[in-house]
Amino acid sequence: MPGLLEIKNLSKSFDATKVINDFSMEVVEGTLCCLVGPNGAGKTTTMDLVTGRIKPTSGTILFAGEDITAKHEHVIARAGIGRKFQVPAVLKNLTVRQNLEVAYSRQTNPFWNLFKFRKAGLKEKLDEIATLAGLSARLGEQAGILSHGETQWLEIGMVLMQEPRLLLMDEPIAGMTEGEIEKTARIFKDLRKTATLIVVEHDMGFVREIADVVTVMHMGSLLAQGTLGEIEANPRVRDVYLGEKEAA
Amino acid sequence: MDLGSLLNALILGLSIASIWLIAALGLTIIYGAAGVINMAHGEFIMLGAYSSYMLQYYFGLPYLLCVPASFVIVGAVGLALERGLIRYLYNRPLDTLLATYGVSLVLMQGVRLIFGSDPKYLAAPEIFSSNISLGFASISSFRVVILLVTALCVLGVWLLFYKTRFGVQVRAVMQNKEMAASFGINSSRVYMMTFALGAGLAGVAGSLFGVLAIVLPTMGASYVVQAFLMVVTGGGSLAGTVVASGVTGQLQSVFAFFTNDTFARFVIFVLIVVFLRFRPQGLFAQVGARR
Amino acid sequence: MSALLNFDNVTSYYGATRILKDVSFDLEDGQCLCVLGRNGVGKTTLMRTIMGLTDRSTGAIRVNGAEIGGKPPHQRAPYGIGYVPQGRGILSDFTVRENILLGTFARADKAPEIPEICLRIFPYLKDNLERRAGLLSGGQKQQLAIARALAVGPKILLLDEPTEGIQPNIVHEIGEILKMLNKELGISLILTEQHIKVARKLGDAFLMVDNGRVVARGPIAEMTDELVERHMTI
Amino acid sequence: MGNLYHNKTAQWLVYAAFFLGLAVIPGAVSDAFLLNQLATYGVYGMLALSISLCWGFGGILNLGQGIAFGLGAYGMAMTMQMQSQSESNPIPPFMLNNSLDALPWFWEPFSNTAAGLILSILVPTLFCAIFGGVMFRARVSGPFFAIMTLAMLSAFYTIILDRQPYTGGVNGITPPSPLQLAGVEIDPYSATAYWIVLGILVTATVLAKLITQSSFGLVTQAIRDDAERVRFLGYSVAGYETAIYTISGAIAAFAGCCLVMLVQYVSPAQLDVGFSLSMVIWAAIGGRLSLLGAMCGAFLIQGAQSYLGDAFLATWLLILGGFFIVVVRFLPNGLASLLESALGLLASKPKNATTAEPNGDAKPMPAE
Amino acid sequence: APLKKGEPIKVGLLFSLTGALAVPEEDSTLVLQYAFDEINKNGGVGGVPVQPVIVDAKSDFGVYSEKTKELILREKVTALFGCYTSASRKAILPTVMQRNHLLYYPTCYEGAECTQNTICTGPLANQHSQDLIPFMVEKFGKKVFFVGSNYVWPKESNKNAKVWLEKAGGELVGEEYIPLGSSEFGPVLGKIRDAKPDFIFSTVVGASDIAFHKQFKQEGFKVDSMPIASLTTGEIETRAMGAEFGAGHFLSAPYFQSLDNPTNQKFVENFLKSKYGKNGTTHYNMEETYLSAYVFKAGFEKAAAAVGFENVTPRAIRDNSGGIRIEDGVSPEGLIWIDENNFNTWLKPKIGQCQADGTFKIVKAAESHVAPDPYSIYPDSGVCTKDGLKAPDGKVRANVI
Ligand SMILES: Nc1ncnc2c1ncn2[C@@H]1O[C@H](COP(=O)(O)OP(=O)(O)OP(=O)(O)O)[C@@H](O)[C@H]1O
Ligand SMILES: Nc1ncnc2c1ncn2[C@@H]1O[C@H](COP(=O)(O)OP(=O)(O)OP(=O)(O)O)[C@@H](O)[C@H]1O
Ligand SMILES: [Mg+2]
Ligand SMILES: [Mg+2]
Repeated sequence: MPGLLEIKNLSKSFDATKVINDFSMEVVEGTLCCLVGPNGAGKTTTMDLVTGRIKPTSGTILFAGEDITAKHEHVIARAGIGRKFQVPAVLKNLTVRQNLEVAYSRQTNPFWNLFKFRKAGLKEKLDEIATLAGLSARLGEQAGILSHGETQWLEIGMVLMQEPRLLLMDEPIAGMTEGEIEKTARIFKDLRKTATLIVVEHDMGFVREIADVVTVMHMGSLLAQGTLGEIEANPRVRDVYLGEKEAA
Repeated sequence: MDLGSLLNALILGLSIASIWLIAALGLTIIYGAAGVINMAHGEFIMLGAYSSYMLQYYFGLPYLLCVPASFVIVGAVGLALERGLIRYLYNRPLDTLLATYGVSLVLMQGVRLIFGSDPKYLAAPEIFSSNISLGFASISSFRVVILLVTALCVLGVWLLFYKTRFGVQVRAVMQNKEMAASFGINSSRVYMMTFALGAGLAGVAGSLFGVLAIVLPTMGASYVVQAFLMVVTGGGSLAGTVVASGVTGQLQSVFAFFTNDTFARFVIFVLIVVFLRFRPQGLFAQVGARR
Repeated sequence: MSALLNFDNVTSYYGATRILKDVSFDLEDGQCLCVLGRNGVGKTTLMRTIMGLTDRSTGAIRVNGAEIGGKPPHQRAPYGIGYVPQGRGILSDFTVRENILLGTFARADKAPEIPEICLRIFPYLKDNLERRAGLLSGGQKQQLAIARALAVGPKILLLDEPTEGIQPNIVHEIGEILKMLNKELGISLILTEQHIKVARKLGDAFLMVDNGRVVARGPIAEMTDELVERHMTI
Repeated sequence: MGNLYHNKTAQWLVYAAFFLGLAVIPGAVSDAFLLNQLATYGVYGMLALSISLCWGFGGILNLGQGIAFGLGAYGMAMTMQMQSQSESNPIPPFMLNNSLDALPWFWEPFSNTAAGLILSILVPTLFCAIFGGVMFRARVSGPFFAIMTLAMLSAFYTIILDRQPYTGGVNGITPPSPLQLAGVEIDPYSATAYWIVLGILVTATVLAKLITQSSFGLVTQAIRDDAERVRFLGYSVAGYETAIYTISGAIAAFAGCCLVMLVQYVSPAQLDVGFSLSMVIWAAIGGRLSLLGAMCGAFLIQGAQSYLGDAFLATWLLILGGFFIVVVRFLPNGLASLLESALGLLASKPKNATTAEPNGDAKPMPAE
Repeated sequence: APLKKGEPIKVGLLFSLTGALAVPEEDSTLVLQYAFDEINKNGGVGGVPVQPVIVDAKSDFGVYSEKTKELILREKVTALFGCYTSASRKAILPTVMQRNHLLYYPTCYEGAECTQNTICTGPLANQHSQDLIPFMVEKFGKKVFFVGSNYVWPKESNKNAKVWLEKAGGELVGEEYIPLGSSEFGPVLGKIRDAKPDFIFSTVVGASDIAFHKQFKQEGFKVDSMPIASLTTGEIETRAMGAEFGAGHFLSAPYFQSLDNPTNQKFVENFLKSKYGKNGTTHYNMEETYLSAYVFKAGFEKAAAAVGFENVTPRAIRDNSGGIRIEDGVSPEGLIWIDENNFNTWLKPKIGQCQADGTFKIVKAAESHVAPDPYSIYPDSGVCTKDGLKAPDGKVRANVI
């Protein structure tokens, strides 16, 4: 069975530097794949490429069998890929509620939306997600004043509102307390029933908790792939990424 | 069409470019560094012309001294304006547009009330009203003066912004005021100096334009739109404005040579639109931050 | 002897909203103080209050006995405070070098050179001094932010979740570096951390914040699991 | 309880009262001049409305609204001019004086009033759709878009000025008699003319208001906040931007038509940079985030200009400039925000009595 | 508006007192106030004083249009005096015509208009160049270069000039128009340098005109070998540009401040002394405006005699204004009269040369009065008559603009 997302021989250069170098990976539907690697390995860049934020120098990206390589961001998003950014990106001048409402993007056509005043199913969904993200009490507030951790939660909430088939999570737990990390792990594991996830994280404890597969990138290329155990045993990975202490 | 006239057109293009550049230079600093959309820039130019006129007419200052003196006077006006108004608006760039539009009305009418609405005469040394001709190329000596002053100002601004600690401070404040402040930079002072400098440069431009064209309360209006086009097309950077003015000045001259002035202008406006279509961030703009 | 940094009944506001409420604590010379608490309790606000970046604060903030509470932000850093903000605050249009140089503006001696320690600790930065900082990866930016704060030549280093987004072996390294800065160079640290483990390892003392108030404090050894349970889980 | 200002029902009630007030004016006023003048203000109100929609809600600062307005106005003037030409005398006098001996092809359709009126709206709307489409697709935004509209406006201005035989140059087009609709002459000083303008204004306002309250409006606000982020939610940012820019352009085109109906005159001054700037100023002074506020801004400034301008001859511009400065300095969201904070104060009074815990006062809502 | 004996007659002064047009138009307002003061001192019009209603059109055509309506409908003035540019005149004419009102348009313009509601006291395009062109060709040579601002009046004036140029055996070596308000003459001067004309015929207006003369000299052109013959460069302009830039160039106008006759001397002296003389000079545009007040006085009195004071309407004034003469004793430029058909003015254009001190020396005056002809270059359009434009086929169309 082919993967939901297939990245084939992807390369990306900025000016002279090759940031992604002949990188391939495949994510099977219904799994949770953790993408790890040193700072600057190209994880975020890979997400940029998948979501159409930048265009690759070469290579193809297939989503559900369809080539999405040169597509626009919104087309890719509509196809069912949602993304949480590494630097949390929420709509700062809108309220938390409005943020979630906008993210509920079943109808995206501007002309249809001109005549749309109420969205079916919005209220229930919104309540559900807000509770999940712990933001129920802050729905009326402007998103710009949230603390870092709250912003992270809001953005996760927005991605969930989108109901995508594939979720790209770039460092979702940065700045969360340990309790919240556990909660996030639970949510992610739950999500796996209905969606596919790619999670970028440096927190190995979290990765251990959630990952079905771990993919390691280094200098824009695939370094290793396998279960966490296999990865942790890989000397190259320990060398460039984990360090002796963590692996021990 | 012969080569000589084309050469003349090219030389003239350089001169037009320098005029547009000196008009836009102060604006580049104010917009590029402080993010203020200064609609009163044209009136700063006008004030430059009037301060030169005033110094010359009432105090008999020689023209060549009027130019730097205008820098100081208009710079001081800019400083006062910054302290009194602009500094409250730094995090609202579009509002600066509106507020400075109000300022421009006040300055224009204020000058009219003081000096009257009739055009004023600004005298320059006799040698400036002659021309230099080399073979079949010819240019007026005053245009050479403008070119030199412009070059000098650009060089000065460049040195200040890219070679001094002050320059680093300005650019730091412009990107992130809080961070700059956290590292000991007095952003309020930096803004103030930047704004005054930009205003002062407009003053220099004014004292030059007063000799080239006319001294009137409304004279500034004709420069401000052009200056904005240059600054924004250039992406808000110094190098961008220099190149944008250079290219459009040349184009204006060459198109006017082949067709006429009005049509040349039309073409330039359209070209700017087309250009921005393909480089939506202007010339030399930095790529935005990543997410 | 008075403390290096002293908060005396500090209340801090954004607009009309009180975020920090009557916070008092001392940071002794050479100490590493960990500030802990759930999301949104006011840890970042505490840091920003020290730097003068909140809208308003009352109460006294003293560095070495000198009151800085009423001073504008740019006059605070020269007291020897280096700040690594949450979200890093890198100036994207500057090169790596210029970003580090920014730190030197707050030096007491005004020397416009990059102190060698900044580059020694972070080899990536050393090799990429002329790169535009906006293009760096998240972790690289974090390293840069620490280097920049070190360029201040600080007596106190404020670190707002400094290991966020950093690869494990460098987290470890940063831990070592902070320990080194603290123990060998005698720089005092105020550190917010979500990882109790890291806090336990580095900290000398802790400050537990909840809803803008200090709810517990003491030497790190007194930070019981029960306390953590009560104030840090949801 | 929330701020009454943000209460949708209250907003609609205020709108209804406002327009009802405007509607009864012709009954109360018999001064032909005043009626004509008020109708002209209605045109300015339409323009402020269009700016508020595009800039306030869409976040697209348009310094070239004069393009759509001017094209609409020219279309109307051409239609009216052709109404006064006859079979035997098909060419407008100014063309004859510019040695044209045949009607230019693009003037032909305007011989038919219906076609002329349709074109007057269609051409500017299409222009906005195409220009906006191309530009927003290329992701031109912020000040860059503003400057492009400015450049485009200047280009139009210059070319209309230069093509004197076809456009009348700087003198513009002066249809000698008022507009005739279905054989009836619409006296610009009559209540009929006033009603027409008011009718269009009300329709435009209601549509605009509905738009801001629809899902479209929410997405547009999101785009204003962070266009980049919204793309990843699946919305075509360019599509939304083009749509709001075009709708606002269409309103401006209607305004252009109405103006010419009222003054029987069009000239490049309608495409002057200064005029487009004043539209932005009206909206800003009144409150760009409030449609009604923006309109009132136009009424206020133009009214003051008409009635105070001559009383304070020499100092009028000083007063006006000073007023702008004060409003911008102290009321970032225009005069409408004065009402907003007043109502906000009312709403929060009882709450102040209880303890103001953190997060008590939310910042003002992003839109009305 | 029925007039009442004993109540002042209201007239509207519709000029820009602020904005770009304020430079010429402020002077127009001042001189009209002076003229009406003078008229009122000498018994007023038809025995009652004239009360000018002054408004500011703010250099904005929209305001011109609005103020026109206000003056006519609300102030109920008997006549309007206003406008300096053709564009503003066109902006208000629909209203003036619709209300069958009366506009005194007191400056030079291009003609090609035939309404029943205007009286013009300035020269038409055909009157200006008739003398100037032959004079220049004879004195400096055949080759001429036309430079003008890019709008209607310069283009029409140049069409007229071409007619006279051909008659004088001259040769047109170039024709350029620069955008209104532009102050960059580099490209045009470059073309002039290449074309090597013997003189330049200029219809550049306003601020541009000053920039033109300055840059002309700065670019090394010599006034002795290639002077500028202008229709616009009068006393205010030469003062603003500095006499050194104006000296030696020529102007054709019906009036110069230096005209040597007792009426003018009295006019200049009294005007400059009065509270309206603050701008320190008189020039052709002011004098033409001044005359319009007297044309109004004469027209009104004639109409009052014909229909009775109470029944004087704007239209009646206009219909009675044909043939009105302003005699030497009143008119600083010498006798003028209003044409009975097209209601423009018969006058004597003069050619002045700017001197080193900025004043003008009259070097030639027309021998006889020159007839105004608004359709001189469009004979096919017809002839302007009292009731409208009479086409060659005999049809008369009213309100042609
Ligand atoms: N627009 C760009 N221009 C030039 N270089 C870039 C650009 N974007 C990314 N890079 C470089 O590409 C490399 C990979 O960056 P990326 O952000 O993908 O790393 P990452 O794996 O997400 O790291 P981290 O874990 O620190 O977030 C970095 O060295 C970065 O500097
Ligand atoms: N500019 C602001 N205006 C109003 N309230 C604010 C502002 N900034 C932050 N807050 C509020 O202050 C509270 C504390 O925020 P702070 O950023 O200090 O939290 P934190 O403890 O650092 O949390 P985290 O661990 O998520 O970073 C939050 O409730 C936040 O919403
Ligand atoms: Mg990353
Ligand atoms: Mg925080």
